[in-house]
Amino acid sequence: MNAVIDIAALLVMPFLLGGIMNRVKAVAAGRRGPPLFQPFHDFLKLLRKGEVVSRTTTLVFKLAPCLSLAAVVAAALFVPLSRGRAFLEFDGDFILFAYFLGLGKFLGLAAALDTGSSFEGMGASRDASFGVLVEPALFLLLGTLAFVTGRGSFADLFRLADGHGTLSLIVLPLAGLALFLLILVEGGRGPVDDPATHLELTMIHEATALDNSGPDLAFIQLARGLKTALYASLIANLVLPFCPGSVLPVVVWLAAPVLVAACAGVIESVLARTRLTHVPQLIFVMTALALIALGSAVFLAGAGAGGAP
Amino acid sequence: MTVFLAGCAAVAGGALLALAAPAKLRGVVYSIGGGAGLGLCAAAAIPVLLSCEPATFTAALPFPFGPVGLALDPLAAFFVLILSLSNFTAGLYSIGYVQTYPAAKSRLYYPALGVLFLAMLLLVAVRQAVAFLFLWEIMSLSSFALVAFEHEKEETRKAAIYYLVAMQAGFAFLLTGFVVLTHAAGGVDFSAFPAVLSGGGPLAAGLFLILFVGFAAKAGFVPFHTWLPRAHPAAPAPVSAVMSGVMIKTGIYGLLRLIQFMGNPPLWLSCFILILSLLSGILGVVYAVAQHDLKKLLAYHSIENIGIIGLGIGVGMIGLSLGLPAMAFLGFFGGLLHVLNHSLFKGLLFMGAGSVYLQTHTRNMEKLGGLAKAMPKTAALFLIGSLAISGLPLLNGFVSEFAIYLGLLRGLPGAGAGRAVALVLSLAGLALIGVLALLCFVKAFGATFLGLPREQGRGAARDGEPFGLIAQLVTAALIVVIGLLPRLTLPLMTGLVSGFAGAAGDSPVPALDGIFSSLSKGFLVFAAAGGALLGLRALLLRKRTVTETKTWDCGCQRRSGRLQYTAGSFSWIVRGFFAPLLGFRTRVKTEAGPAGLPPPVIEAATEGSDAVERLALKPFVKAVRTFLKFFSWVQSGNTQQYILYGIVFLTAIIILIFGLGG
Amino acid sequence: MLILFFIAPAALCLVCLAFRRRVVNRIALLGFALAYAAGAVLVLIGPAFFLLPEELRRYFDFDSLGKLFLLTLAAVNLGVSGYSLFYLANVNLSREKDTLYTISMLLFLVSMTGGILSSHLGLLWVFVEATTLTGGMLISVERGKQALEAVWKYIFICSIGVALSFIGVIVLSLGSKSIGSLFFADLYAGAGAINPFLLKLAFAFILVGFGTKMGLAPVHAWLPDTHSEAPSPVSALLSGALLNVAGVGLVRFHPIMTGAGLEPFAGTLLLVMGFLSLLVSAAYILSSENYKRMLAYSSIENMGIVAIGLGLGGPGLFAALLHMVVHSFAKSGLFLTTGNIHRLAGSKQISDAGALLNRDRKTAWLWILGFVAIAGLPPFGAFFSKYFLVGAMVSRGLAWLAVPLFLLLAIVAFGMGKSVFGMAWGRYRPRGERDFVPEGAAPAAAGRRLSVWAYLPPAFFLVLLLGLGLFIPDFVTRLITDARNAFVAVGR
Amino acid sequence: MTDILAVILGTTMLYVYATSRIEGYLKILALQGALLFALVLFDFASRSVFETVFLGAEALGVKAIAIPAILFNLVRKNEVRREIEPSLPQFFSLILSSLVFAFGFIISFWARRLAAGLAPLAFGVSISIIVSGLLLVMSRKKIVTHIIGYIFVENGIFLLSLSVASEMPFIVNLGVLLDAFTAVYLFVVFSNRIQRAYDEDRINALQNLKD
Repeated sequence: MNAVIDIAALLVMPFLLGGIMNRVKAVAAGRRGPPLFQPFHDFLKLLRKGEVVSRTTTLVFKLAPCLSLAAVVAAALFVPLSRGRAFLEFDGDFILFAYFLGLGKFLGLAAALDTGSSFEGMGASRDASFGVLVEPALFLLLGTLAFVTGRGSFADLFRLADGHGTLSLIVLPLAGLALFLLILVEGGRGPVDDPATHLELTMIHEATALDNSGPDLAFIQLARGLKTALYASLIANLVLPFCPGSVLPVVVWLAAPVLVAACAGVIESVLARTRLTHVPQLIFVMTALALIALGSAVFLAGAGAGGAP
Repeated sequence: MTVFLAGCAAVAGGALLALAAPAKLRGVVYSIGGGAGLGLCAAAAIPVLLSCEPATFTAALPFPFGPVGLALDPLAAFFVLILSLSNFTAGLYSIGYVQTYPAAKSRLYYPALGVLFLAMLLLVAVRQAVAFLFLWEIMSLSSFALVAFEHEKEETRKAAIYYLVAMQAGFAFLLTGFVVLTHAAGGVDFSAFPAVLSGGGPLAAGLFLILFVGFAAKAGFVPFHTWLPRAHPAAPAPVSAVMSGVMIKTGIYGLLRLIQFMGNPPLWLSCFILILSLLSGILGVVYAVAQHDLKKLLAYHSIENIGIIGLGIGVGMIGLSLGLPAMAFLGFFGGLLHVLNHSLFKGLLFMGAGSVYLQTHTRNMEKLGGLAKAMPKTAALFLIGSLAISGLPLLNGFVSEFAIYLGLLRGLPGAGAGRAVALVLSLAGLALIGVLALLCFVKAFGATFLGLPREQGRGAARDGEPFGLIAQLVTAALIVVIGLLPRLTLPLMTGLVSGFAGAAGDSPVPALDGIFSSLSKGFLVFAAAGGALLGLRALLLRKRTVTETKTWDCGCQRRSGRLQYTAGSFSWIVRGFFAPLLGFRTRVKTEAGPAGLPPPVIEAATEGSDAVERLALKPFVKAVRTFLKFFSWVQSGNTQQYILYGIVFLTAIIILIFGLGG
Repeated sequence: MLILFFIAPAALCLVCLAFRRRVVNRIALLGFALAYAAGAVLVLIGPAFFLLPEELRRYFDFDSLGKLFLLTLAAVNLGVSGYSLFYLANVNLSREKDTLYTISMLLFLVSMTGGILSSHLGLLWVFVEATTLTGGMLISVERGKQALEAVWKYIFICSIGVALSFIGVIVLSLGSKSIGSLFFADLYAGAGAINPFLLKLAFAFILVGFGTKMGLAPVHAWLPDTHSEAPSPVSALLSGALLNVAGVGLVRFHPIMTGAGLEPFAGTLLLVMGFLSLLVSAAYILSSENYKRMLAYSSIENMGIVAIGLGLGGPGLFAALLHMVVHSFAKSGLFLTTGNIHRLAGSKQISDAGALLNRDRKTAWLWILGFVAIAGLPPFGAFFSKYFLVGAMVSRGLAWLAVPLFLLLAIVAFGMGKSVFGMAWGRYRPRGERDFVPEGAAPAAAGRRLSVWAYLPPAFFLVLLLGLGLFIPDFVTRLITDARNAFVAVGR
Repeated sequence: MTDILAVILGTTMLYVYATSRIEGYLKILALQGALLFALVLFDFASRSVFETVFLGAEALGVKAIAIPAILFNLVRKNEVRREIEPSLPQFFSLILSSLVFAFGFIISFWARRLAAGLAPLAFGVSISIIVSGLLLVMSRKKIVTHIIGYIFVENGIFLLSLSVASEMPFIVNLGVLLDAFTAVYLFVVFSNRIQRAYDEDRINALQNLKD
């Protein structure tokens, strides 16, 4: 039953979250905005189209969108979903999760360079460079959780409720905030990136897909949406352990991403896009948050307040 | 043991016959020897790895050596396996590579290569200090000869000399360390050393550090790495592959032996190794990101990977120090497996870079591009290597890094403040290394093989001759096999790693076995999803039109390779993050222009300089030079002055005698 | 034996003087070298045959040390004599000069043999003085301004140095009145009775005097000039044999100090001189522009190593003796090779002698391998002397000395390696298919062929070094160990 | 008597520093040879006949007659007359040599307690002669003067060996003779050749070999 919910949610969420963000932005701007499932319609439309392929490109360009999406799909195996369990759990599975996403990223960037376009090169450079800041922060965060829980698998890392009283009160919000930032960065949302712009010199994510069209573009967009959904599921899992019963967790798990998307939409409408040169500072906040989490966890564990032996 | 010695003999025989063979057949002859050597060595090594029963042999040599014990224990067998494999692929790849040089020049290439491998094969088997040092120097010397192969180039000459001096400096530490060790142990045989080193105390720690410096200089740990980015680019590609793939690992081998001698290292020492490795890994990859030279980039990645290996060993040592066998097992497992993995993918990458160099005559990525169309096979193989070195799943690099991550995680439960911070930071550090490597290889692969040629005429390349491709293919196949089915490594390595970690308590092997099969499940899902999506794509496009045209490029339609994003600009943002480390400088060449106007720039280039070199090595060398210059008045040519030296010296002694005699 | 080593060469000199024919000279030179080598081997394997009165025999001692260096000298001489064939054929000396060269060579050999075998301090001193004179004659065979200056410096500085060591002998005899003899055996036996104050004084003088001949800093200054200006075979002899003679003198004198309990004093002085030598050669080898001078500085460095080994005593003595032998071979080979290089390049400047590998492969390889041997890399013998030297340091509790030692050795190796490989390697310009002509090489030089005698002797030394590096033959070990033990035992 | 002769020998060195004429140096050489001969004769008792004859012959024949004669010849032929510009002014070198002489006395005074059978005054003077000889080498510029300085050192050493009354073996005496040969060899062969090669008789000419 849960598996069905999980799979269904993972199929719907990627489109829904994007739709919610756009809707919130439109409302904040005083417009009615597109339907919630507009991204899904776009997706279907793109699937039906033909493609325009540059003569410069090689096989890499053709394979990358499919394989990137496949990598995200594979990564989804390890993410704790409703009821806090993942499809596949083992010690260190979160490493495979992160590295599958890395594989997808490698292929996407290579495909961007394959076109020989300087704009795509620029986008790829930015994407890769900001990723450099994201990854250590993520591992710092997960490492802290691993220290606090003393466990090794992704799903277990988020079982903070099990007797980590004070500790989880401090670590949880920090972790949530850091993950939220992660969604903004990886999802290409403001104030890090501006999905609406078409000023080439300021784009990050959009620029890497400038030359993609048809099904390829559809896969790329789906991959990005799925990634956002996975991260959102992580945020939901931070609070899941505090929800008793069997129905409540599922409801919370379904509601949390919607809330996250709404928040992202609000932020994007409220905050201006950061200058490109300042983006690294913004991303580095993630690392700072993770470090604070680590510091407090270590301190509290040492002071005997936490549950860690 | 006889089989192993026969394998060594096969390697040596191939090299010797290559000396006698006609120029065209030299490489083939060598490779046949190498293949026989691989078969024999594998036949000798694999049983040892499976059974953990060391094979021994004692050679009674005359005086300076004395009786020399040879033993093929699991550690030695593991290295023998890697070495003989590398020897075979390097020989195979050399066939085409060396043939591009004049026959007279290549005559000594194969013998030198053979001596290098023979020295290394014996080095890991030998159990006696004198012979160990002797073989160590033979190894340095033969590799030096190979580095200097293209001695007609100024750059190569400089690099070779630099390499020689660096090796001698490192050797000085080894020599001193081993002499002190043998003095303390009362014998030159390795069996006497544990008694000295396992005792703890300042002597053991001091000796460990001295010897570690010697080994680190060979392995390329920061700050002893500066020779690496010089020597590797200067050497011919197969030699770079050998040096980077296996030769620097003899330093790791030495470190592992030291740990074996020591048994239970003190915690501070383990942490020292961990921190230094982390530093090597991060600095190595940061410098690699800043490189435009394809082979230099790979050389810096060797430093990075040595850091990763060291990280694994450090984790293992911490596990030993703390009495956590599972952590120790995973750490050593990851470190050792990465030794094998790195030898494979780095070999593959250097061979690919060599093919690119042979075809385009440049290693500068800013001049390359679009080679994937001209050399599709090489490009595909290079891509596999790039993915593997970035530690991405499905390939072998991931498996070993994953094991190190697991080792780090195993240390976390119940950790105190210091350990927790150290391990979590290492976790993040390893992630940083991984993501930087990813960026770096997107850059390297993209700038070299993708897009358009950046310079006219460089695009006219071919895939090269079949032997080289076979060598690369064999390597790539192993990379994929280990990557997809990591469980296969367990039976080979369990005994070896348990030897280090100690098999007390519950063995982590079954758990690891389960994890590895889960990994393979994940890979299967990826493959299924990828296949399905590709099929879907093909299905969708079957009835649609696929138009081939120019790159859209936001409408900027001037198609020119020179307008592409360069490797330098690709890494520009990240270079900014690490600017203080890199010491990046723009070198501008100008010429005299019209008066009153700024002189026109005719050439501009950016270059980075190594922080270790800039902050430590150069000032040191400068200080030494200044100190030596202080004596420049000595040889003035004046006879009277010469006589005066003697008189003054004599007078000083006499005064001293009077002073002492009272 | 003594007749073979002393009387026969004198007789040969007379023969040469009588004939003044090139053929006779060659036969004398080569024949004697072979006879000498045979004699040395005979001395090694059997008892030395004496046909001389006991009174005279006492002055010569065929002990292990003597045998060891007799063999070394014989080998060096064999190589040098062989190379002389090539050298003399090339320089075209007048018949008188040719004869002078032969005679000086023979006499030089006699004086060195005497120095090695003397069992009497005074006689040792006389022979050392004689080497100055005969060596000077040999250096100045090829007249030229620079050679003249070199000889002047050699003779003048060495003479003063040797004169100083004579003062040492006198002071020693003053202090050892009760012994009343200058035979080493007597001095060892009565070392404890010698006035320690005068003994120290005597040692200081003798050290400075013999140190001058041996090329130890700070009294080394003549060495680079002389070694660089002498003809190549003579340089080989000077560096490969002469330095040893003074070294043997110090080795023989040292046990007196040990016996008198003054080893710390003597050892410290030797260590100071040794390290000063290393320092000087490190300072100059880096900027050396003349390849023969570079080799000369390397000789200073190696003598420094020997002095350090002597100064350490005990196991250090073993290292020192081994290093002396190894250095003899390596440096002789290198100096002989410079003769080839000079012939090819027509200049002693490093900058003029590039791209050797492309000009003359064999010479280039001799040059490179010679460097490998002298730098203490395996598979050549110097590797082990270095190893034992560090062992001696450690066993003396002076392991920290390895730090300056290796630092200076690294500088020397770098300075020398840079030049050696700079000369061997070089650019080639393809002319037609697979045909290189070195850039900057005179066309004539490229085509020049050297005779087999130009390659054989250096190769001979390399083979010897290889033998000492792969396995030190039993008899050599025994000789060195015996010599060491003899002197260490005396010291107890 | 030994003491008186020794003091006279020392005094001759003062003259060396007082004059700048090469021929003056040579006369002193001859005088020193004669004095050494006298010393050998007066010490007759402590030596064997053979040794006395040998030493006497060396002092008289070589040191007093042969060397000065050869040098006279050479100096005349080359027209080397005087040491023109010493590195150390004449006056200072005189003072210096007086100090060295005084130092020799101090040594003799000290050497009295040193060992039995030592002629202290001769010992001290010989040291002062050796030092003066070296000083001459260091402070003068003509090659000829250098050789003469070297011979003074040799004379000092000769006196030193005489002052140590112990029996110096025959061998050692042979060596002293050899030293004398060296001096002659240096002189005759080299100063001639150097003169011809360099057109100069000063040591500054011999400074080409250096680093």
